[in-house]
Amino acid sequence: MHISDTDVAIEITKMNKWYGDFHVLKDIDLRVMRGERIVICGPSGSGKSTMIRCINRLEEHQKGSIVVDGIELTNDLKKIDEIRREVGMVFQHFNLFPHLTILENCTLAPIWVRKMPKKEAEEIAMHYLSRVKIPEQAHKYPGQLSGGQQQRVAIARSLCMNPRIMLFDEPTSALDPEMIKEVLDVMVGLAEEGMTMLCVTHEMGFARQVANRVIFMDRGQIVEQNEPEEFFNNPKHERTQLFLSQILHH
Amino acid sequence: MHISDTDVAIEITKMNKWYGDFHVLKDIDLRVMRGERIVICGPSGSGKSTMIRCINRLEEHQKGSIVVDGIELTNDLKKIDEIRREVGMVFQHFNLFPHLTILENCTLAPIWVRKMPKKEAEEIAMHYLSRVKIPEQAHKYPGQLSGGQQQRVAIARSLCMNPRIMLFDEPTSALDPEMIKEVLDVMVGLAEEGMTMLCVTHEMGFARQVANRVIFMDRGQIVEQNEPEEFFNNPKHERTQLFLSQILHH
Amino acid sequence: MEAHPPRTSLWNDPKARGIIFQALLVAVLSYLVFWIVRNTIGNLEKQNIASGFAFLDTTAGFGISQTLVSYSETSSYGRAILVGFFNTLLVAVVGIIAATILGFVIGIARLSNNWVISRLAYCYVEVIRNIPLLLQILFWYVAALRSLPSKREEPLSLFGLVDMNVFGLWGPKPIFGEGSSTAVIAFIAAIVITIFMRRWAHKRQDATGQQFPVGWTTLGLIVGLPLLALIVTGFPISFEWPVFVDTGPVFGRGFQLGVGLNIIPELVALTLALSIYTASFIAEIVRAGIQAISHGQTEASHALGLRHGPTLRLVIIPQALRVIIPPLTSQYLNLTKNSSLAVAIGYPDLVATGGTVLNQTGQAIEIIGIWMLVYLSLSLTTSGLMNWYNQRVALIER
Amino acid sequence: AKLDDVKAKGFVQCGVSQGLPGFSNPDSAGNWTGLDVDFCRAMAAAIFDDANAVKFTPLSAKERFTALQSGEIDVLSRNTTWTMSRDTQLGLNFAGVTYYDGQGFMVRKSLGVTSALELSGATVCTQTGTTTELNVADYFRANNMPYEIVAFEKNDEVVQAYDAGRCDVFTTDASGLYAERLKLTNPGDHQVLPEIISKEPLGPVVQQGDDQWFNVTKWVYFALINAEEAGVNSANVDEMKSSEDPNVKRLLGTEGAFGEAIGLSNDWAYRVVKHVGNYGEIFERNVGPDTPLGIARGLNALWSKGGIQYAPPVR
Amino acid sequence: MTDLSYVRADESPNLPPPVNTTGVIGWMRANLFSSIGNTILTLIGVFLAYSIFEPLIEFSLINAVWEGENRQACVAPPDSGLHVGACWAYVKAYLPQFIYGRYPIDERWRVDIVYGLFALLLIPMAIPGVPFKRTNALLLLIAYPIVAYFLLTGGFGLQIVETNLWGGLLVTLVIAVTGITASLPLGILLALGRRSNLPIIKLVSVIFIEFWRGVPLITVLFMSSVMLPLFLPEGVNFDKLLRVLIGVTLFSAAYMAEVVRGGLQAIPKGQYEGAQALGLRYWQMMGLIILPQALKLVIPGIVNTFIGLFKDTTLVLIVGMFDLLGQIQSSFTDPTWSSPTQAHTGYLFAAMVFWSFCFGMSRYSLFMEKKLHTGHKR
Ligand SMILES: Nc1ncnc2c1ncn2[C@@H]1O[C@H](COP(=O)(O)OP(=O)(O)OP(=O)(O)O)[C@@H](O)[C@H]1O
Ligand SMILES: Nc1ncnc2c1ncn2[C@@H]1O[C@H](COP(=O)(O)OP(=O)(O)OP(=O)(O)O)[C@@H](O)[C@H]1O
Ligand SMILES: [Mg+2]
Ligand SMILES: [Mg+2]
Repeated sequence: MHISDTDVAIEITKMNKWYGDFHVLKDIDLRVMRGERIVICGPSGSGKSTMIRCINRLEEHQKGSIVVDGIELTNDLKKIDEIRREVGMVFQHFNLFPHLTILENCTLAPIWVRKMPKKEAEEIAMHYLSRVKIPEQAHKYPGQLSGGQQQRVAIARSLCMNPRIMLFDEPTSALDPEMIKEVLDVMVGLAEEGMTMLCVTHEMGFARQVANRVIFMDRGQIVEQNEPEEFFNNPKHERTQLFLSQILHH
Repeated sequence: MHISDTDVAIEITKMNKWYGDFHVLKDIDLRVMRGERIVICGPSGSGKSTMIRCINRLEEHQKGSIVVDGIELTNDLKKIDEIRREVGMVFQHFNLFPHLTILENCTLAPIWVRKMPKKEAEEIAMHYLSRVKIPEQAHKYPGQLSGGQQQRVAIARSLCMNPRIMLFDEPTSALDPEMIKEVLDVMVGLAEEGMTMLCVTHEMGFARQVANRVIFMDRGQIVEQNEPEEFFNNPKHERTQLFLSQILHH
Repeated sequence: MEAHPPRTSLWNDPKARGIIFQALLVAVLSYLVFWIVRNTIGNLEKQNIASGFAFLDTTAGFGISQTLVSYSETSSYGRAILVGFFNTLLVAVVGIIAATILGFVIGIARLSNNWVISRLAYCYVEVIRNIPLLLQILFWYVAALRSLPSKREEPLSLFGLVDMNVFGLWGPKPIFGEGSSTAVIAFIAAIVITIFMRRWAHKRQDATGQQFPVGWTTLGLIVGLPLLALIVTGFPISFEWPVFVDTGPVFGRGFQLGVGLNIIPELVALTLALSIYTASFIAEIVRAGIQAISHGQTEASHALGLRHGPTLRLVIIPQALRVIIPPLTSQYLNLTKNSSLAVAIGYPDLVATGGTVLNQTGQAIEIIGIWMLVYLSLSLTTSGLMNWYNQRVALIER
Repeated sequence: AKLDDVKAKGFVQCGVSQGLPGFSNPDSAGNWTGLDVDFCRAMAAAIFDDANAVKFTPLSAKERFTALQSGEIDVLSRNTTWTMSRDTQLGLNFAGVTYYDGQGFMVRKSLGVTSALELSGATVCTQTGTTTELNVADYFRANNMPYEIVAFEKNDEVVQAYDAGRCDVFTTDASGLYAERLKLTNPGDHQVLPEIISKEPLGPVVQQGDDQWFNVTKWVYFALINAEEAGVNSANVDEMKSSEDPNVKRLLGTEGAFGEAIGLSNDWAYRVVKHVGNYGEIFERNVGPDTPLGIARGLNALWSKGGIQYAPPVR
Repeated sequence: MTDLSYVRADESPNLPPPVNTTGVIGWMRANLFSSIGNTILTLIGVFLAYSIFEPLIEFSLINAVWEGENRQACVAPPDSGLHVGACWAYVKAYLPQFIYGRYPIDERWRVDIVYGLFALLLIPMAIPGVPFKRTNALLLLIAYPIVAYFLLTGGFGLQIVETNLWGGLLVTLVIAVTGITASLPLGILLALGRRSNLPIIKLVSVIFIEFWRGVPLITVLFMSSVMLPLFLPEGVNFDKLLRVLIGVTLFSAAYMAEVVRGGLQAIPKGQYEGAQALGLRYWQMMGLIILPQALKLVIPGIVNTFIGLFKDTTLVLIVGMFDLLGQIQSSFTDPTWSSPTQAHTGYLFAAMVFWSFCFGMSRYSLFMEKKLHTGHKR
């Protein structure tokens, strides 16, 4: 199978990472194509967060290479900046800036990183806020919003930087059940528009609905990957089977 | 109707209590027999906690009398001590001592109040810890336990003083759903052994299963009491009806 | 893949950048130090001041009003500074003990449910901590001096033990005669026995549950044993009482110099001001520490049948201590440092005696260097001790 | 050189004491008066022909020398005793003696003491870091008398402590005793004992190593003495300019170029006398018998009048 | 078994509590005389309060002298047996000096303007609801110091006033305010340095902070007034006030650094990560995200440091500067007013002034603490 280089969004090769003596990620190989939507799952502590945090260099890897959008991640601050501009990230705990309004949260990076005029940044921000269906909250502060609304703001904030790849780290796991749906809806919408997405989540419904591929990680390794139907109905590795049985039981 | 005095565990007569000008408890009359298991429910602020806290003198009442195990509660410190030795209490927020291990939490009172040798106290503590199914946690600190485990320790701690009456103030309301069951199981066990219990709770399943009597309080008064079946299926007072409809709806 | 680590410009490599920054900082700092040293040497040369610590051996020639180690006008400057150091130490230690006791009392009074007491404690805290310490030192000194009986008037007597006049406090001075070492040995023995007694009491309680009046026994042992030794050896410790003479030559009147124990008023005023001032801060720390322990803990303890005393001792204080100790440490440090204000009322502490030496010799750098070094080491020692203690308390917790 | 610096900045920076009536004392409007202050004004007059071209830095005993060494002040005119160690080891130069003093004792009259030799067992208050402190030690040791010393940072504190009865004896330079007595609650209750236990020549000090500035300071002082000796005072100085006395002519700059030789104008002494008067005037004005201090000339009278104030001739 | 069923038919009324538990009597019973021990405590307390406040009031009000020209007014005639209390007449006569020091009388309007502007800018800054905080802060931190500097020292046609003429409250405020504003940025840098992961920068910051926190302020003041000139090349010299300011600033910067560090520690890691993930650089992240939040958290700590500094300004009198206390002390040398109670009156006055400033500020910090607290919960 041959793929033109420009179609590859992320290429991870033999990537390894240690925390002190602890080997968190072992020989990770992963190629993500443009427009692919990948769901990553696995037991707690298996290294899912660490892996996607390596992609935008919130963590440093020690061996192997990560190439994002044709740029290899090294110590070079310039390249890190470039990659971070291309890659948006949404966290479990939203990490909105509580001292800024929703609008300011969204315009901050475009203004300071992309050096956009304020007016333009605000227009774009309002556009994305409408897209996540909370334009009317623009002048409130994060503390005044519900968890689901906050997470949607966090997504809008990332989108304002116009990233080509989005990373999600358990975006719904800190939310009450009623709010999970509103966030997933936004993510489904994004997926439908063809955004390249890597998403750590245990929302299996979401995985079935939008993912091209499901990756199962355990003890720092990618143990199995497959198309969702196949993955859920016919897991091959015993650890996957065990994990799925727990998850689906619950 | 005549009841031998020794069968009465708690006798409350025309008890009144004020917080400043606020009349919290009005003419409370309640007689609890040995081995009775009473569930108290009622809307928030109706004085449930205040009432059971009066029984072991965490609050002082201003009028009427409370006789526990034949001892009348007055300002006399000796009597208060005696009563507190007879009455165990479990709080909503566990109130374990964070600077002591689980075992030390359980042996503290036996050693210092009952002047028990340490060894004996520890044996008893281990006995009760096994009874609440966490003997293996004995040397951990409360902060290292889950909420349900902590509440079970709190029950064991009370039991170590070998009380004849147990008071529970919403013991499960600060717990996650999975943990509620493990605590209720312990309480059901206690009830089955014939412990006299007064329990403020909104767990109606529990009430049906173990209570002899359900008391409904509102605005500082006992509005209705009855056997559980009767109480739930056929509430008489309109406020009870209203309250139950809300509770069961939920 | 990792065969050729990609090249990055030094500037964009955060590690390289960090090294460059740090190297720059080191360079700037070293140059600054070099520059200062060069200027200083130049200036000193110009002014004909010899640097170095040789002056410490020169005869001081001035008197000091309170000396804990032997000192006379013919002693050296170094000795004078040492005298000052011990005087500082004295104030700091006495001040810390007094401030701690007073602070805990006030802090607990602040939580009293007696309205008058808690209000008084509140006023105390709010008044004292909002007035500059220097002002308070001056106040205690001036006000106390002005209102005390003069040297030759009948002194104020406190409990017949201590007399008070404008020359300070006068009390009996213990003189250790032959055989008093027995008492000292008895005292040490008492401490050792106490330790074993406590262990034994603990074990016995573990074994039988019986409690032993440890506190009273300790007191009895520590006071009683030396006393017994004294009686057996025929009371070799004598007390030299101050002598008050009210007739005779004018300068012979009043308390006789060198007889009895005299505490100079500067020391009294300074210690008083320091401990009163610091106590207001400690009181707040204690209050906050106790309040930080949730009410639930007290209730749970009461519900278990523990009385007020054991509740405090076994439940509240162990928890409050870990909240209290770190800020308490910094108050101790503050008190030690604030003792340097002694210079304002003529108490011969390190800064005062050092200042005199500085003035006689002009060795500014050396003297100020000594000051800073001494205070720094006092600070470090105190915080070291307190940290060690804090860790022990913290260990109990987790 | 210092003189050029001073000329360039336009004023003399003068270190004085923080408040010693008669010598340097600010009034409630902040104007400085006193003998030491007037000496500084004389220097300003000599250099700038303006007695007000001077700024005062009040200094404690402890700070005074470092202030001078660091160049913070140009001249220190602050009842400073001229001693050998200060002159040689501290890098200072004393320019002359503007006031011959000696250390004395003050006690309460009620003690009934008439001589310092009766002070055995006394408690003595003094200021720290002064020669006074050392002299007391010497005196009591020499006479084999026990004593106790209480030393304070500032003079005011000494006075307060003495007034409050903290000590029996207050010691400082005799001039200071008179000055400080004014601050006591009841000045009349205190007496100054006759003994003078030390020589305390007080005078202006400059930094070592600048001879020109040293000369200027020295000769301003000499001019004050010479003017008094020659009978030149601020009232008659203009008339005296036309005097035929060669001594006066040289002094007032109408003959010779003595001023230029030290970097000043030739009429430097004229300016001094014109603006601040001669030594006698300064003395009378600040500490003399008609002032609250009421100090007699004594040693500070001219040599020709039984004192020891003496200046080399201008020639 | 009895019939357990019971239904209440009637609502029992809300009754007032028994008399002995409410009103003045109930309150006293509960708060003053609830037990024998408590009663004794109350009596002791009342006695203490009486023995403290009675002489104080007698001295400062009842026996006080309010009017007079000189010491005669405040000295009781001998043998009259009268007690004269506080000599407020003396304070009145000296008040201008306590406020302005020896600042030339004709130029004191300049000081008034500086005081006035300060109040005008600070008050809206301190009240939470008032808008334009950012402009206000810029004015206060940048424009105001420049204006105040020129007004106070002179230049641009204004008569030059040397700093050694300044004194009293003016010096106290100048030192405290300059000290705190100058130490804030330095303190922030040090705090960032202490949290840096570059070992040398961290080490330097730690040493700097611990050094200044380990030594007493007065040795720092001695150092700045005595030693600083030795460090500088010959001929370079600066104003004494400026030297003291440098000393005070370095000293309080160390304390400020610890306050700010506390704030930085309270910011969750997620905020750093959120900012990084958006592509913000280190200084952008600090300046836009972390510091604004951290500083807001530590406003009470900053105010407390300020109170400490404000009180510590009195120490400059030990190095011969005339702050309020120094000015008051120096007025004791004036024989026109010397009387037995002069010093007491002066100190009492100083205590009242310092107390009102400090108490006011500590109340304000308490208020902010509460405000921020609720603000967080929202
Ligand atoms: N900063 C760190 N230092 C040391 N170990 C760490 C650090 N962060 C994470 N780890 C460890 O690395 C392993 C992988 O962590 P990671 O957060 O990637 O797991 P995860 O798969 O995301 O788990 P979860 O589902 O709980 O979020 C865990 O064992 C964790 O304890
Ligand atoms: N210390 C107190 N001071 C004043 N009022 C109090 C105090 N404690 C409780 N109250 C008031 O007394 C009333 C009864 O309180 P209580 O805690 O007994 O209610 P409850 O029935 O237990 O309610 P919940 O279900 O919320 O626990 C409430 O209105 C409460 O606000
Ligand atoms: Mg994770
Ligand atoms: Mg309740």
